[in-house]
Amino acid sequence: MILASVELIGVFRWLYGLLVELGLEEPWLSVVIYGLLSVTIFGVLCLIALFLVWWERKIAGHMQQRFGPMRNGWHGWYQTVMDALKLLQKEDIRVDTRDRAVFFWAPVICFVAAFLAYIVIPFGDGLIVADLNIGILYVIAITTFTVISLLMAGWGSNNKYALLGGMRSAAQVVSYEVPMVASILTVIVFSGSLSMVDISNSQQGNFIFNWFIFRPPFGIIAFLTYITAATAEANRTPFDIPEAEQELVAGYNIEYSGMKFAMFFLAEFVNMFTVSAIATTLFLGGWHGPLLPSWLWFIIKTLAIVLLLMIFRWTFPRLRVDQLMEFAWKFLVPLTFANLILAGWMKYAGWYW
Amino acid sequence: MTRDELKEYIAGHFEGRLKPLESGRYALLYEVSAADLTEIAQALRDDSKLNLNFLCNIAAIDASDHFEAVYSVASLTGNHRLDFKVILPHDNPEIESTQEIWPAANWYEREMWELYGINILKHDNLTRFLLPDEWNQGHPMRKDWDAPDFVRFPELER
Amino acid sequence: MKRVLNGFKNLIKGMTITSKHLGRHAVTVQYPEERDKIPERSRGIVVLLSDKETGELNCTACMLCMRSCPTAAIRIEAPRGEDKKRHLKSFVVDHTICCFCGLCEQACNFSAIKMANKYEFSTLDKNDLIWDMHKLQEMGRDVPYESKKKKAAEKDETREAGKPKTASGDGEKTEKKEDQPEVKSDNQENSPGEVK
Amino acid sequence: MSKLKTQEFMVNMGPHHPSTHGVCRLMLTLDGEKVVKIVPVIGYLHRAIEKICENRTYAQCIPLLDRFEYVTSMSCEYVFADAVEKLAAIEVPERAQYLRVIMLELNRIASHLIFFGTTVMDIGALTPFLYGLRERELIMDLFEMTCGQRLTYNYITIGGVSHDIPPEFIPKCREAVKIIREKLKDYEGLFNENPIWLARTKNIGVLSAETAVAYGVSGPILRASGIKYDIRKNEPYGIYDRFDFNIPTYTHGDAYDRYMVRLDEIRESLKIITQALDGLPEGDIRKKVNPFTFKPPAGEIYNRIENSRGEMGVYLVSDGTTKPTRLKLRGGSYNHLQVLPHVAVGGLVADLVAIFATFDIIMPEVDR
Repeated sequence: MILASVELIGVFRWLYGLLVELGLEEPWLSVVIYGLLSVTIFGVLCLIALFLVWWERKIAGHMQQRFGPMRNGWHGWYQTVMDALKLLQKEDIRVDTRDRAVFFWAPVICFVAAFLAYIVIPFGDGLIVADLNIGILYVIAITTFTVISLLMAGWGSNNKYALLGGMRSAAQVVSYEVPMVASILTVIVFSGSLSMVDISNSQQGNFIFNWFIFRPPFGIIAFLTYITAATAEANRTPFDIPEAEQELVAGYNIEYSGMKFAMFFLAEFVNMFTVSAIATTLFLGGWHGPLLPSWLWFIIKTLAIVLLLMIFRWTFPRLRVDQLMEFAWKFLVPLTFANLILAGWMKYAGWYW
Repeated sequence: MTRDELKEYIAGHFEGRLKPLESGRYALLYEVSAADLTEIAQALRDDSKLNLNFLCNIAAIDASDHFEAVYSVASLTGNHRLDFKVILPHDNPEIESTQEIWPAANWYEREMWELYGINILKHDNLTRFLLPDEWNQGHPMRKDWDAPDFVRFPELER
Repeated sequence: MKRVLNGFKNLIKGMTITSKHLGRHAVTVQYPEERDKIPERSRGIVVLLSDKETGELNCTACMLCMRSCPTAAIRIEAPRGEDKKRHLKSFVVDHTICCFCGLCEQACNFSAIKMANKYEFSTLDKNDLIWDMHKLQEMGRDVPYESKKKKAAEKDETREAGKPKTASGDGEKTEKKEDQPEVKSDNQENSPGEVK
Repeated sequence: MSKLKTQEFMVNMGPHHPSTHGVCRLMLTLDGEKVVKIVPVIGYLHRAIEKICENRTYAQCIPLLDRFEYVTSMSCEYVFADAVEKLAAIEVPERAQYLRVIMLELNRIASHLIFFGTTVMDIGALTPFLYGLRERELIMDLFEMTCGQRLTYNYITIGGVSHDIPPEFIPKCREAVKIIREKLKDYEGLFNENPIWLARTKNIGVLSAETAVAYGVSGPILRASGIKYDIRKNEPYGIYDRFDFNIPTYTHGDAYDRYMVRLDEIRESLKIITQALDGLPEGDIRKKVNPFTFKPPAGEIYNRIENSRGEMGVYLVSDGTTKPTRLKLRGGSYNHLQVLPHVAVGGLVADLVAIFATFDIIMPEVDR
C-alpha cells in the first residue's frame, strides 16, 4: 500500500514484481524493498562523498600548482578509499572526561542526518526514493539536524575549543537557515509546489531558459543568496568558523579520531553534495536538459555547483563570527525577504508568468 | 643631530651625570650611576632636543667582577642614538626599573633578572618566562655558571 | 548598493585569479621519480675527497676542520708516526649533530673535505649517521672538485712556523700546537685580526 | 528578570596551535569569544644562543646566528659581521658590499612573501599561501646556487661574503625580480579590495603611534602606524645610502596597513636589487680573515639594522680574545609580542589571530 504510492525505478520495479510473485506480503514487502533501496542510496552516496574528497584535493592541488594525490592509481583516484579504510582501522582515541553518550551519538546523528535528505532528491527522471508532497520542507527539516550533532560534539568532547566550535556552529546554522528558507520560498512561489519532482517539472522545456535561475531578477538573487546560505550550512569557507582551524584548531571535531572522525568528515562532504543537489533541483531545472540522459544532467549540474563551492573555499578568507551574523541578519535576511515579497507580488499580479 | 653635536650637547647639559666612555668611532657610550638612573633616563627622554623616546635594547653584561647594564636608546625624530651603562656590584646587584619611562624595558629587565640575577626594583611583573617555571639552578648567563650536563671536548678547547 | 556590487566584483576577481591557476601545470615535482637539479654548491652530506689518480685521501690530518666545526661533529684521530708526521687513523663525522654550515670546507687547505650536493642519507637507525673514514671516502669518490693542493704547495715554501696563540694543557693539545701554525700562517699576512 | 550568570574561561592558545607561528603560547582569558586578557608565555624555543656564542670563535658564531631568526638568516649574519667589522675596523670590499645588499634584500622579500602566505592563511585563505611560497622558492634557489643552503646560509662572513655569485646568478635574479613584480599584481587582485579581507583587517588591532614608540615597536609595524622611520634611511649602514628607494608609510596602524606596508616593501626591495645588480662592481669578495685567530680589539658596540621584522641589533662586547665576551641579540618580535596584549585585548579570538599574523612574530627571535 505504501509502495503503491511510490514510483519505483528500474531494477527495483523488477524486484518488486519478483517478490510479489514469490508471495511476499505487506509489510515485509516494503521492508525488503526499502531496505535494499537505502543500502543502495547509502553506497552510492558514500562513493560520491569519497569522490568529492578526492576531487576537492585535486582541485585544491591544481589551484595551488601542486599535484594533489598522485600515488594510488591514475592520479590517485582511490586515495580517499584508502584513507577511509585507514581511518576505519585506526584506534579510537577518547578523552576520559567526555560526556559518554553525547560524545558517542554526535557523529552518528551527523552521519545519518546527512543521508536522510536523499529520500526526496530526484536524481533523474523517476530516480527518486519517495516523492513526498512536502519534499523541500522535509529537506530543510532534516539538514538542520546536523547542527544538533555539532553542538553535541562540541559539548561531549569536554574541550574548550570544541565547545566554542559547537556554539559557533549553532549560532551560524540557525542564522543562515532563515535566508536559505526565504530564498527557497521564492522558488516555491514560482513553482507553486513543495514537491521536488513538481519543482523540477515546472522548469521543463524551452531549451534551458525555463530554469528558475533565468527569471530575472528574483531567480538570480534567490540563487545567489541560496548559494551563500548553503555554503554556511555546509560549514565551508568563507563561513567555516565552527572548525576554523587557525582559530579553534579543528573546532567541534578536535577530540574525534578514527572512524568517528571519518563519519564527520564524510557527512561534511555529503552535506555539500546535498546543498548542491537542492540548488540544482530548485534553480537549475533538476534533471531536465536537452540531449543528455536525465541523471547525467543532474550530476553535471550538481558537480558544477560543487566546483563553485570549492573555488569559494580555496580562494576566500574566513569571515569573523560577528561579521557572519551581521551579514546574515542585516544583509541576507532583508534581501531575501524583499525578494520573496516582490516575487510573490509579481506572481499575483501575473506580470511575469 | 650628528655625533659631535650630540656629544657637545650632552657635555653641556648633563655635565657630570653622564660620564663619557671610550667608544671608538661609533655610537656614544656613557656611564651613569645606578642611583640616578631613572632620573637621567627621564631627562634623556623628555629633553626636547634629545627626545630619546625609543628604547632599542638593554643588555646585561657579566664582567666577572661586576655587572653592567647597557641601555641603547634612540630618537625617532632626531636620528641620533646613544648608549649608557650602569655598573653594578657583583654581590646583590640592584637596579631601578625604567618601565615607567620606556614601557619596552619591561621584558628586557625581566630577562636581566632571570638570566643574570640582577634584581629589578619597582618592576611590576618579575616572573620567569624564558626559563622553565620550576627553574632553581641559578642564573645561567653568568660567567661562573656552567650547564650541568654540558659535554666538553677538551681537544677542541682553544 | 555600489559597495555591494563593488565587493561582488572583487570576489569574482579573486575567484578568476585562483581558477586561472587550475589549468596551469604544477610547479612541484613527484619526488622519488623526478628530482630537481641540485646546484653544484649545495651543502648536503660531508664527504672526504680522494686523489683522482692514486685514489688516496687528500687529508693530511691537519685538524683544521675539526677545530673549525662549531658543533664538534668531526672527530679525527691521527697519532704521529715515526717520521714525525701525522697519519690519519680515523675520521668520523657525526651527521646527527652536523649543522651543515660548511666551515670545515672553508677551513680546509687541501681540498680534502667537502660538503657534497647529495641529500639522501636518511636511515632508520641514528647510529648509521655517524660515518667513519671509509664511508666518507666512498661517498666522496664521485664528487667533482677543484684541487687546492697546488696552491697549498706553493705556499709551503713560504711557510713559517709562528707561535700558537692559545695556551693549552694536556699532552694531546701540545701535539696539536706544533701542527697548527703550519696552516695558520697561510692567512696571517693580511689578517686584520692582528690589529691591536 | 534575573541576569544569566556567566563566567570567564581560560584557553591556552599554543604552544602548538596552527596560528601561533612556532611555539608561542598565549594564555587567553575569554568572555565568550571576547578576549579579556592575554599573557604571552615564551621560552619554548630558547636555545641559549647568547650563551653558546660566548664559547665560540667569531667565525663559528655565524652558523649559530643563522638560527637566531631563521626566516631572514642573512640579516642575522649581517648584523653580527657588521658589528665585528666596525669593532676591528675592517674595510669590506666593494663587491662584497653589493652582494650583501642583494642578498639582504632578496631575503627581505622572501620573508615578506612568507608573511603574505601565513597571514592570508591565518585569516582563512589557503591557496595564496602556496603562491607566496612559490615565489619564495625562486629566491631560495638563488641562495642555494650561491652559497649552498636554502635557510641557514652562513654566507655573510666577517670581512665579506663566503662565495662569489655563480655566472648564471645575475640573469636568474633579474628574471626572479620580474616574476615577483608580476605576481604581486595577483596578490593585490586577490586581497586588496576583497570585501571579506577588508572586513577582517580594516580597523582591526589598531596600534597607535605613541604606544608603538613606547614599546619599542619597529619596522613595518611602526611604519604602518604612521611613523616614517627606517634604519636603512635614517641611519644608513653598509652602502644603503647609495640606493634610491622609498619608505612606504601608512597612517591607521591597523592590520590592513601592516599588510599593505609589507607588500609595498617588496616593491621597494625589488627596486634596490635592480639598482644593486646594475651597479655590481668587479673585485674581491672578502677581506681575508683567519677564522681561528681573528681577534677584534677590546671594545663594545651596539649595531642595528633594518630587518624585515623591524630593528635587529646585537650588543657585542669583545675583550680582545678570539671569543666574544657577550653577545646580546635584539629582535623586533620581542617587542612586538610584548605589545600584543595592548592591541588585541577587547577583540575577538579571530581578531587576535589576524593581529598575531600581521605582527609577523616568529618565535626564534623572541626566545633566542
